[in-house]
Amino acid sequence: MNIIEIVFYVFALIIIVSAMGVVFSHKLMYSAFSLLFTFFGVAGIYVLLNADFLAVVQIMIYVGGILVLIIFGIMLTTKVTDVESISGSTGKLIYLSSAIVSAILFLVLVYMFNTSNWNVYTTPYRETTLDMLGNALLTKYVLTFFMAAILLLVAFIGAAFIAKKGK
Amino acid sequence: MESNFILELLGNNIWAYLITAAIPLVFVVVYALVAILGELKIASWVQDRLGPMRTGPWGIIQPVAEVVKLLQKEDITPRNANKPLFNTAPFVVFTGSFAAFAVIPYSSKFIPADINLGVFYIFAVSSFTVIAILMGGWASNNKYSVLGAVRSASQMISYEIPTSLSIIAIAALSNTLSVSGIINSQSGWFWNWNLLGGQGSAIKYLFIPFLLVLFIVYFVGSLAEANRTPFDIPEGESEIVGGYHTEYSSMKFAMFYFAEYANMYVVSAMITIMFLGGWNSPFGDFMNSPIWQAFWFIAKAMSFVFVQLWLRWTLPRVRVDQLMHICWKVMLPAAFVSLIGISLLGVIK
Amino acid sequence: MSEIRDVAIDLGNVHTEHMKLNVGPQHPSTHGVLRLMVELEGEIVVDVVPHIGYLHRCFEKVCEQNTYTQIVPYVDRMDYVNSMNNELPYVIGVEKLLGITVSERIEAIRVICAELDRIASHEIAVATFGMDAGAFTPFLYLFRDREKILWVLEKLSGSRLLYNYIRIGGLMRDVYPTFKDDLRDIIKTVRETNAEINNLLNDNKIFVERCANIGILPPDVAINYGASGPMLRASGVRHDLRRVDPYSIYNKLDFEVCVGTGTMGTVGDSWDRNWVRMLEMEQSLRIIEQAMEMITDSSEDVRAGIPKRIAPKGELYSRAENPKGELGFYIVGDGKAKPQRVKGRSPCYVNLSIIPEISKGYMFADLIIILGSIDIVLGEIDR
Amino acid sequence: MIPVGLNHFLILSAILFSLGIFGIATRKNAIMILMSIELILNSANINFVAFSKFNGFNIDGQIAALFVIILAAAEVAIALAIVLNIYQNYKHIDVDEIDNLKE
Amino acid sequence: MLPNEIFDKLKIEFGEEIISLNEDPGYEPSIKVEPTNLVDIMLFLRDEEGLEFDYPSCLSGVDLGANLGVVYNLYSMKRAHKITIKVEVPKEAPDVPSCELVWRSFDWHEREAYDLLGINFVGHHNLTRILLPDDWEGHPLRKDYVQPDYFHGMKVPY
Amino acid sequence: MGLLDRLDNPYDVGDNIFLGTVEDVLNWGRSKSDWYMTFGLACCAIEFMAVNAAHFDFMRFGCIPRPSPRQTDFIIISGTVTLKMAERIKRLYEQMAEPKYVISMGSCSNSGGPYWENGYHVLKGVDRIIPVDVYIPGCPPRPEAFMDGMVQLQSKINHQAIFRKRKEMRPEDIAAIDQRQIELKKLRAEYEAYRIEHLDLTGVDNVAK
Repeated sequence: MNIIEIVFYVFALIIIVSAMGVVFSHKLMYSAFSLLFTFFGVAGIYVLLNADFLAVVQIMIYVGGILVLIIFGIMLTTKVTDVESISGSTGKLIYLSSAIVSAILFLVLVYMFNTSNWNVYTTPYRETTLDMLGNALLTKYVLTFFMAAILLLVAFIGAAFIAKKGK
Repeated sequence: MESNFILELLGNNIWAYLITAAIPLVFVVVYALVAILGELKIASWVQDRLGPMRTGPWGIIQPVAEVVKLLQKEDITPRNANKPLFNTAPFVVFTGSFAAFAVIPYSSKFIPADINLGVFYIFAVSSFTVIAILMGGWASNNKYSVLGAVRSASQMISYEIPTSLSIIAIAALSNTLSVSGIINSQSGWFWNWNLLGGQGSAIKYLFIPFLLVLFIVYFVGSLAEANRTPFDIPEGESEIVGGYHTEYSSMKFAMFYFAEYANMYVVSAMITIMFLGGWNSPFGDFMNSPIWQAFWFIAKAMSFVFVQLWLRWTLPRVRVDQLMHICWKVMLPAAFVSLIGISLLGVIK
Repeated sequence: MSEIRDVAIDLGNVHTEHMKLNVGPQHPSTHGVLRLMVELEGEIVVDVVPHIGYLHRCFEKVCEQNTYTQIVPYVDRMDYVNSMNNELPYVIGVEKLLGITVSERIEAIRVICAELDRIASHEIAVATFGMDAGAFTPFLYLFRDREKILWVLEKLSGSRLLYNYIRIGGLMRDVYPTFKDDLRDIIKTVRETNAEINNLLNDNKIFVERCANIGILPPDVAINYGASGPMLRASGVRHDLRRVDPYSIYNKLDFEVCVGTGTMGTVGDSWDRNWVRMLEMEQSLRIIEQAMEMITDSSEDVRAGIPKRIAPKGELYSRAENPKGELGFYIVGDGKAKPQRVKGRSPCYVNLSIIPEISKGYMFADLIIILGSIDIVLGEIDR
Repeated sequence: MIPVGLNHFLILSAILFSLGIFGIATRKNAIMILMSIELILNSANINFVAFSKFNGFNIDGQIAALFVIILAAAEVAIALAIVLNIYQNYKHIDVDEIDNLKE
Repeated sequence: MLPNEIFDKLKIEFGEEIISLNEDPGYEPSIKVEPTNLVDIMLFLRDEEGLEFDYPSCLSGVDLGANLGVVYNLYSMKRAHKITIKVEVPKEAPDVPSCELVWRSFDWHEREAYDLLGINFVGHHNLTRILLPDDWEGHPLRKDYVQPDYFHGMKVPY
Repeated sequence: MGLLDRLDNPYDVGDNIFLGTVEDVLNWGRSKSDWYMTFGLACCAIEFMAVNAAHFDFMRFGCIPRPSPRQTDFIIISGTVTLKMAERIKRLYEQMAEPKYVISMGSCSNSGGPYWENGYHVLKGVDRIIPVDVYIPGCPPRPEAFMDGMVQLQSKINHQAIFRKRKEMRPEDIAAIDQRQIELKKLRAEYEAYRIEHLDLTGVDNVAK
């Protein structure tokens, strides 16, 4: 087992355990902080996949932005002094049935992945994808890029508006 | 990698990586001790007094005594606190601060990890600190802690925006995001530093105002990100007692303490990398051997640590809304304008 | 404590539930053992309820059990940062009851002591105010100067803080030979340091932004609440007992009554209150300079006038201008050696009661600033 | 053990995906659902990046992942604003109880 | 305005409720009034042209043996004159109308007098203990007050 | 308990040289790095501020102010302790982390001071509620006196025995310690019962109530 594999399994373990923590934990705050480790693990997986820029962006936006927003959201909508904020779960029947559904989904996906004949060919190690990303964003995907920028702007203005309107 | 002499010496094996990782750790510990002493002594110097005098000659081993003391303090976890998160937060905060040290260079021959996204990476891992502070503050189950944590988080994520703009501007100027690339683009005499326009023809001097604005924006933003005065609202004693670490004691408190000082060095090192030529000697090739480079880099960074300590004992604290006002209505437009100016300079060059 | 509800977070106009925050009695910026129940909406203060009495030392009961002379040390302990000013109205009151007058020289020494202590008190006020705003260094500079004043008072009375120097009908002892030189030295140092403090603190942009337009106290509210001292004068009311109801030798001295002018913001804001204190220090120095000239004859025995038996009959309300405001003593004597009733009307007690009025709608950090600008001393509030 | 290849990453993402689906199905709290959606988006991103790497370093996959991250940021901002608004009106954020439009 | 003029003015307005004027040497000039209509008297003192006692100096409760007294020291900033108003109530039923709405300053002063002397200010919006703990027993400034031996398990006398 | 009761023979740290040395180092750390709580009660607090200030410079002893009791090593009871305040002080003391020390500054907190006779609301000595390590006399004590008290506290810390084997103790000591443990347990149980019965527990553990 070489170092890449060890690192992969470590990160995979982190992701799976923390994602289970997110889903199964009964306290909202535990879920939120488990999400931190999930995001961190995904960033590690990106590094393994030679997507260094994406890894950094993952940490920056997911951890520094989205997670903080989610935690703020939790703090605003639950009693903060009450440490035991329960995330609220549905009844046993739904619990069981959704477990079965997602297990089936998982099995179908795995079956598909294993049976599909992916067109896999690897290229030599590339240190950075930054220049390629930059070139692609400003040439081939420039319209999408601008659309994304406008989308973000509109989303944030909208978010501010919606949050402000209450009361 | 040519920028890590340990890898050259020992080859590409696990021991080399371990040693590479250990050096910053040792550096952080030694630096934190120096900075704690520096804080006490600079405070005393500013305030016309002596400071610690009874621990070793002129009190220079005072930080050691403090560490010894903190090690044996009782470790209190308040009964109503959320124990798992309360106990995890100090480690996360220290991880976040220490992770940044992976890309902070010491000299051209030793950068622990010379990755291509160096400055961007430093910036990203600082968000761990935000989460950890929220974690610790919330888990303490103390209103002062929650207030401090929320203030701290909102302050840090707000100030990330102007500082990231200045990072982007510097990246545009140096055509790279890697630490070694940015520093190498400033090699030579001190007028090649990014603060003075980087390398290039005399037309760069026209753009110095933009760079100065960026420098100030980055410096002020970094003060806010490291929770230093005048932006030490999250731990403003006079309002919210100790802020997010009110309930922490013993070594867990020491980790917050260490992380704060480590953050101070990280932001100072970033300023050095981005504006002051990093490890380059100010005088061209004079005193520019790898050993001297380490001296120059640490000296430049420590001088900014000194400025932060100095400011702490000079300025009052701003208020939360004033802090946001400064960020969104003053620094952000200034940073945008400067970014456009610098991009123009990049195009001309 | 069932009223503790949600923590609210300031997020623009998002209205969240109110949070009750308990500030004190042990809190770094409550200047002692004051406790404030603050109701916050986000960071905005909705309501403040001060809870006092954590330092209630039974002054009035103690007075009823002690003779008139024995009360003087307890009076010292009321406002422990300016004991001389506390002694003055009490001693003047008892002297009025007894019908004795003291010589101008003794009065001059008393006035010098009182003004020195006024400077010391204002220095503490400005210093702790700066500390509330987060500036720690002015605190140390001002305390360094205060030490000099304490040395002089210590040379006079033998004590550093609580002097028991002004006695009914005289003084504890005469001034020492180099007294005037020391005073000149103090005057010089205080002027120098105050200039430095103006640079470091009062004209600091951050400090001005923190204090200006914060905690505005309109003059009519101030008068109705009975505010006094710098708190009242900062609202633009030219009311100083040393001028409007002169006692001792103040009517022979030339000094200005400093009022707030709203230099940096509105009249009566926190910055003005602090600035009035800075100006008053200068006026006190002027008073000391003039009173120094009145101490000429050194042959007089300052203890000669102290009566052997003090058992007045009568009652009066004796008041004087304390650094914090109008300090009054309502003394009822029934012809015995111990007073029937001594009530202290402490300026801080009255000034503090205004805080719910002037701090609503400001942010929590402003509340600390407002509290600092009032300059309270808990020993006097709780007595 | 099989060397780490494309399938490893795909299965990892499948696990994350089904966990996210499970979370959405079983939780009532709106923020909890948001977090589960984040898990699903992350699993999709892993797929994108993995395909990008194992298809001869095709950068398009990474670009798609980048846009997904942008989308996630916008989505969380809007969703949390809505959640806050709901909270102010209902004093809770239980999605099963918010059915005023039905009546 | 001199104390006797103030007294005359009050006498004209309120008649029997104004009891006496004390101008003995050694005493500050004081006017003794009945407590029944105190708030009106105070309002008159505050608002009447020529009196205008706008500044409340002090409020003291006094234990006079059989009676409890309340002493109001008033000052006028506009006219620069002062007067003392006195009220006496029996110890068994120490009810005095509250003047906290006339001068807001008396809010805390009245609470203090209630706390230390047990004078009941009728109409005060929040007449609770201010200096002593809420569960303290007795009013310490009364002459017949005896120190408790224990408070919350702590020994009080030396 | 057991930490402070060996002061009669401070140099007897047992026959284990290693433990003796470690103990010295630990004691040195504790005595040289004393963080105190910014906490003042009355007149003495002003003198204490003067000690803090530039002229006397308390920081020379390595004493740094901390606002939160969790991080402090010793507390200075500077001034009159009233009955209303006493319970708060007790709670504050309980919130501090071990090892913790108390300096009683001034006559008021030593014994009630000038208020010992007629002060119906004054606690006559803070040692009635919390254990005191150093008493500093004076009303208020001069800064020099306070510094001497600090030196006394440091030497007291320096001479503490931390490691002390049970078998080396005298039997009556062991009995006393055991008895004390039982008492403490009982007290705690009683206190918990009282708390549960009489107090609403919401947010009680918050600092600085």
